[in-house]
Amino acid sequence: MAFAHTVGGTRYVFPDLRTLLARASPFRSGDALAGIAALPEAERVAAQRALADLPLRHFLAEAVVAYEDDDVTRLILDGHDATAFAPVASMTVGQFRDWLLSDAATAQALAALRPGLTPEMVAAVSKIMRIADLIAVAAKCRVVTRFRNTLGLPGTLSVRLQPNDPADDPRGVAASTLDGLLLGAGDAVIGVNPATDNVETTIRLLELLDTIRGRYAIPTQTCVLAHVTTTLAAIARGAPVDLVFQSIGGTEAVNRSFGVSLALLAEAREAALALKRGTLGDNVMYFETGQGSALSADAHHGVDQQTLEARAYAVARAFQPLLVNSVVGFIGPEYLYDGKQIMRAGLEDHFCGKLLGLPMGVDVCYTNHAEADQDDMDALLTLLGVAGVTYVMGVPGADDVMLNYQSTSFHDALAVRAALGKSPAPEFAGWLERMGIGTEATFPPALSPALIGLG
Amino acid sequence: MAFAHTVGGTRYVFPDLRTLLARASPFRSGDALAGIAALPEAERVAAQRALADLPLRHFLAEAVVAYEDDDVTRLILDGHDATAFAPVASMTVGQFRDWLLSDAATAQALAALRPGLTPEMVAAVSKIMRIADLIAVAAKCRVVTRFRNTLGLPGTLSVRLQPNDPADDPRGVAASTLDGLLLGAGDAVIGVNPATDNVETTIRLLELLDTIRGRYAIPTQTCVLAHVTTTLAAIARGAPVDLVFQSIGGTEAVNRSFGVSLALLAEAREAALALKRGTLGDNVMYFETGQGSALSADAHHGVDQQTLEARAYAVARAFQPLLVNSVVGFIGPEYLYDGKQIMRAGLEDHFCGKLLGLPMGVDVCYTNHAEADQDDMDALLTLLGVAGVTYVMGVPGADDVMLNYQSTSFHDALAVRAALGKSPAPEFAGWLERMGIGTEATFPPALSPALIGLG
Amino acid sequence: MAEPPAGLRRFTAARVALGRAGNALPTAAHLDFVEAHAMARDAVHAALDVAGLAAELRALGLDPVVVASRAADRHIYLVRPDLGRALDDASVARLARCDPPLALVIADGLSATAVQRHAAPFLAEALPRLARIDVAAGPAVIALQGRVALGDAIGAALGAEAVAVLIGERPGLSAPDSLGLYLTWNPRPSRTDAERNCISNIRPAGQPYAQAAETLAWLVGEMRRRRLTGIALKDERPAALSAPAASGRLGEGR
Amino acid sequence: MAEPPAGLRRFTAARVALGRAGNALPTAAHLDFVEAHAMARDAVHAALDVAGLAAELRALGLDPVVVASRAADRHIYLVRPDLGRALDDASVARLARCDPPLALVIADGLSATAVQRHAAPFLAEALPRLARIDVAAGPAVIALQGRVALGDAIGAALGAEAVAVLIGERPGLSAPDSLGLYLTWNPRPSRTDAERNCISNIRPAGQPYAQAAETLAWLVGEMRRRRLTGIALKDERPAALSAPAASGRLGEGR
Ligand code: B12
Ligand code: B12
Repeated sequence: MAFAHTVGGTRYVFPDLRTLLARASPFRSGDALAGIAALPEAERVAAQRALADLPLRHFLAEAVVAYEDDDVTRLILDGHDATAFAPVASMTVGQFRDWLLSDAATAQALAALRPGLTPEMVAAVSKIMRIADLIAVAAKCRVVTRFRNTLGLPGTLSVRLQPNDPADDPRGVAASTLDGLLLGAGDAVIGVNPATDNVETTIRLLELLDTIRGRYAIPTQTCVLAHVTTTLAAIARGAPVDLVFQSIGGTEAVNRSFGVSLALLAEAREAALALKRGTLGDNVMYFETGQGSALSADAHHGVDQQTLEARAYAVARAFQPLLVNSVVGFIGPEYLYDGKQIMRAGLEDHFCGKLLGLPMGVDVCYTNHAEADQDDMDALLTLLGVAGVTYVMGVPGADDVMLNYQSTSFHDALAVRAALGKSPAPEFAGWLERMGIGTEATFPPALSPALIGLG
Repeated sequence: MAFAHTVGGTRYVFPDLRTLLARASPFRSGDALAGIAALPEAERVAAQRALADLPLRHFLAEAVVAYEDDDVTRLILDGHDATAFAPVASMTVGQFRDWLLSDAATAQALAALRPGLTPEMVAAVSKIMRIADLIAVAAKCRVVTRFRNTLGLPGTLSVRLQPNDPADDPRGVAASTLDGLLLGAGDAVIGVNPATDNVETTIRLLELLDTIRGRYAIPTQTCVLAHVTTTLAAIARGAPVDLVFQSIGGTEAVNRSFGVSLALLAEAREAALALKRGTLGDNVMYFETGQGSALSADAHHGVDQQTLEARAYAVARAFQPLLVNSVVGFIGPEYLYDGKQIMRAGLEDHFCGKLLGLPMGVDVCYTNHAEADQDDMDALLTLLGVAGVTYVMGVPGADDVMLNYQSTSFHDALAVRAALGKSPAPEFAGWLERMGIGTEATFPPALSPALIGLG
Repeated sequence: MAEPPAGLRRFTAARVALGRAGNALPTAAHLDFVEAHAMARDAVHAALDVAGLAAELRALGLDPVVVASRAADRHIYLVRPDLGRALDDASVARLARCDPPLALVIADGLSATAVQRHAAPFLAEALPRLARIDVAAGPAVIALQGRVALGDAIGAALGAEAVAVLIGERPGLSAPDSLGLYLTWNPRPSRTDAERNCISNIRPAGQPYAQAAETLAWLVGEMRRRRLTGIALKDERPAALSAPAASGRLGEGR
Repeated sequence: MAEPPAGLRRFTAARVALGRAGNALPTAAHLDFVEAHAMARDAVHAALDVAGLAAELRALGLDPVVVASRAADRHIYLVRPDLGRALDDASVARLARCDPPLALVIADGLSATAVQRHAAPFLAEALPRLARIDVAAGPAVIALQGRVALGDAIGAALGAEAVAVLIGERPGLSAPDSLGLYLTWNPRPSRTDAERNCISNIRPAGQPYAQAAETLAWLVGEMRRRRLTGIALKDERPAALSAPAASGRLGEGR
């Protein structure tokens, strides 16, 4: 179906929904790379106006990636809950925006609506929202998940402790972990990205993290962010796997390029559930996403990167994850060129994820080939804090010495918690207190590195 | 005195303090225009390192604009309070930063320090701070001022209602004022920028605002932001002047280009005090500043625009103002090119003003010739809210139809108050409640436009 | 009885009575804003139709000279106001000293559209009023990529006693075409803004042409009497003569 | 007894034990970071010294061909990964089909410095190990402005059974010179990343050359046996052979 709108005397026509969505997107380098960005600015305005007038129902009639070709589309449409959708079924995208911002959209109403929303609806409405709007609505969403603690409660902001080492050296991982614990990080997960892809190394890292967690009796979960097939191999060999991690995307083809399928993810979830390691809940999956990955794999079908990102959340929500985060500035300037694009994308991703019901964190980050710096990250982190982000990353000194990019530091997380009066997950906050971890610069006896043989 | 530091194998030398400060400044177009910005990036790093090592005492020995040539320099140095300075007297700029961020720098300690700080010290330390640092320290500063209500109390965020009209038409001004009042704006001041420079018109506008304030019994103050000489003429003719407004800058020469001098400002303050119109306090001055104005008037003496901006605050604090705000993005891209530069500058200005003890607001804004948009403003406004900004502007729909730029709207102010749990000045909050002004879309009877003959 | 704020719209072109979606703008108002922003940004980059403007000026009996500042293009103009204040070398030669009482500079400034639309109709009102106080305004100089202070250089080159610079103000969302006028006695580089007078927002929805022309004539008269402009020269006419502030009753819509 | 975290520094190059200024980094740590960022940004733009690298490769018995992607310069490279994956026309002609068992591509990627420093010393460790399993690696192709997938195009042109791409990983603050290696069986455009194996962080402070070379040889052997790469090919060696994870006792500093 074609859409059109006139702006400044020129009539702009958009042949189909995916084109309309792409042209309505705030500018970012990835959409320009894909050749689908609006040009000139007036075209974007026309697309936003046409999009605002589009009935939400239309998203159930026109898929951006063909149903036959793509299992993510099938997941989205087959799983759509018409009853949940009913309250907004007669609205246009523009009216939906107004409703989301209104007092009628309470936390309860928003939660009830989730199964009725498709990622494309959510992406669409985000395109006609300002940053302040994205913040206001996301802050109303409540998503709570549990494994060994409770994440996402109002007034909390959690941190993934990310103690990476360029050689997967357990001493390096342990040292960074202790540094982070002393600075109050680690309630979301203690999660290592492995530099190598050796199954035994993965198992040793899993054991190391489990030992640290056990030795200090930390109410949290651990993870080695290897490929899901490596994690499955580790489970098969009896490794202590709390969470199964996997990078995912918004089309069947990008998932294929990542070496995964919906069936493989389901299999992995079953395997993790069977271990019954969660004490408070059974959210056992951890997913990462990020605008641009589908385009990078030439698996984008002409759909803009922000809409595809929202579709990745539809994949995520099918597996009841404990944690989901966009790696927003991680991939590079070809998708998000500078601080401004990263900032907007981070807030869009958080908004879309939350609206779809995900425990949404954001890796507030940039690479050295992008036009961004710590000021941009401070801004985005603070804004996400106001928006109620579930968790952010904690990397020693913000410098990941293996992945080669800058994320948020343990310090950054402390600063944003202090600025906004947020606390860690309650179980973890209690642990920090019991351990005597506060503003002191030294290890309290209970957290002595010697207890894990480091010292 | 010359300074030097080696970075990446190259030794960078800075012949004097003003050059060191300029090269240490985060990049902005105005400093490039002045030919004083660092190039390459490594030079900026070198300057920041050399600056961090500089003892604060040095700022008392070397002026950035010669003492003999400039009355602002004389105001700064002659007014310096060595006793107040004592607690930080032995620190370098870098140590001062650490101290400011530490728990030792309480609201009380920061307040006691003010008379001991020069604007150059404050500008210097801001240059080696990240946005998160600027926010954290500013949020600790308490500055409370009073005229007909109390501004700057913890947990409050006030709004200047800015009801400008391109022809100074009183009906237009009144209509915009009512729109703003209905949306909870106006506790900082109801202040009109006049399009014309006619003394009688100024008086009529003053009378109009005074009538509105009286008719609705609003606990606030009003202002017509004419040139101080015009306001003095109006006072002489018996006009109801609450506050005297004036644009000021950081050198004697830029103030001359604005047609003002320290003596003229003192005279104006005396004239306003003599009217005894304040009920709760006698802060009778309102100042605006903005990075770039000195350079624009070729009155910058080779000093970077951010340091000069801080010097303007030294002028302001000599007159115990009720309100001071930087107009940060107002002037144009030649001084602050894009959203990123505007954002950083806004937070610097707020930090420097607060540290020097000013009731600091920010006109969160941009012009249509700058590379910025509403997303940048949402970000800056929210960050300033977290930093505890005293007040922001409220313009109908963010679009000033006379000054031709975009500032924050009444809606924006409501949104940031809601997002951060801030309230208006207590007297004004009480008035809003008494009047029945809340989330209703219609005028409560007590605020009927008919009461001022509009309707 | 509760009254909707929509009634306010009669009194102002400002964006009043927009309604609320929570604390945000409703979608329609938000998109209106976005569209206006796109248009205003374009307005900054609109180029002056010099031939068209010159023809209009000739119809008013002016024979314009065209000069340019040292800002070679729009981008340079935006980031180098210093160049926008200086005459390029070729232009200097085009300005013959003629010691006029009031030179007219018509500069694109930040809105060529403003100048294109309002310079000639405004001058049509202003020239007769100036003639009435015996001021033969001119020559007219069309200046490209000009800032206000370019008038100082032009005035000095012409040996003018005073200069009036008509210039496009930065385009606003609602007024992409607002014309400003800056009057400077004894123009020469190094004049500060404190030494000029300003008439701003000249356009039908702002200061109407006739009213602005009236103000100009009054200021020029006083300027010539007191031989100065700037903060020392205040418009002290009764408000009735200068603006609707006094004339319009609050109750009347527009 | 309270212990300062400074002791942690022995175990990692990560920025641990930085201290605190309130919740912020102390000034010294903050400025170290700022300096490292400036340097890392420069590293992205460093150009490859092709002649120097070629000489080093010749010393290893390789006779490198030099090709370029379609990304004409560094800026284009950064924003057009598609061009960085395609061979420019002139380069295609330079690649004669020779059906090698394992072509070597040495690409600048995002850090020419990494390739400059580590490609030759790594190959010095790898080539003998490959020879031991009867794989004569080569030809060597130096590729400018290349992405990982450029290896597919090169491998296909050469008719290679497999290709190993040595490429500069994006520069980090602490490691501006990290080398990555991507191994792809039956290379041809349209291969996905799921069909490759990766050895990352090759540099003395990361995966030492010998260890990475050992891994490569193991992967190449398995690849040739099973005729595939990618997620189906897992490094299942005991950890002791692959990384210090198992070997090092936690207690020992480095
Ligand atoms: C950027 C990056 C990504 C991005 C790539 C997107 C993009 N378009 O650039 C994203 C976030 C999508 C990603 C995903 C994954 N990555 Co990755 N990634 C990196 C990183 C940080 C930088 C790579 C780089 O600089 N390349 C150089 C440039 C010049 O090449 P390029 O052509 O522009 O980039 C290509 C490659 O980087 C490739 N790629 C990226 N990751 C991986 C992983 C594998 C196994 C392969 C074969 C290829 C590959 O994708 C890019 C596009 O083709 C490295 C760490 C490092 N220090 O290098 C890890 C790294 C390579 N990734 C790794 C892993 C494990 C993964 C995942 C398997 C994680 C997971 N569980 O799902 C996934 C899936 C990868 C896949 N099969 O596609 C490991 C590999 C371990 C190993 N020895 O096998 C590394 C070393 C570190 C880590 N743990 O993240 N990754
Ligand atoms: C930008 C601006 C400023 C900036 C100028 C800085 C700069 N470098 O650009 C700042 C914030 C410093 C400023 C200050 C003041 N301004 Co002013 N300003 C404007 C604004 C919004 C736009 C001007 C414009 O677009 N110019 C066109 C471009 C192309 O020219 P330019 O060469 O780049 O800019 C020069 C002029 O704008 C000039 N200028 C700016 N304001 C004023 C005011 C007067 C009286 C004069 C003579 C010159 C002048 O300064 C610039 C540099 O030389 C106008 C409103 C409007 N809609 O135009 C008000 C406006 C011109 N300013 C006004 C006033 C009152 C002032 C102040 C006197 C306020 C005060 N009480 O201190 C001060 C002091 C001015 C002075 N004597 O120097 C009034 C003038 C009323 C009148 N009819 O006389 C206006 C109409 C509206 C307003 N209330 O702000 N201003």
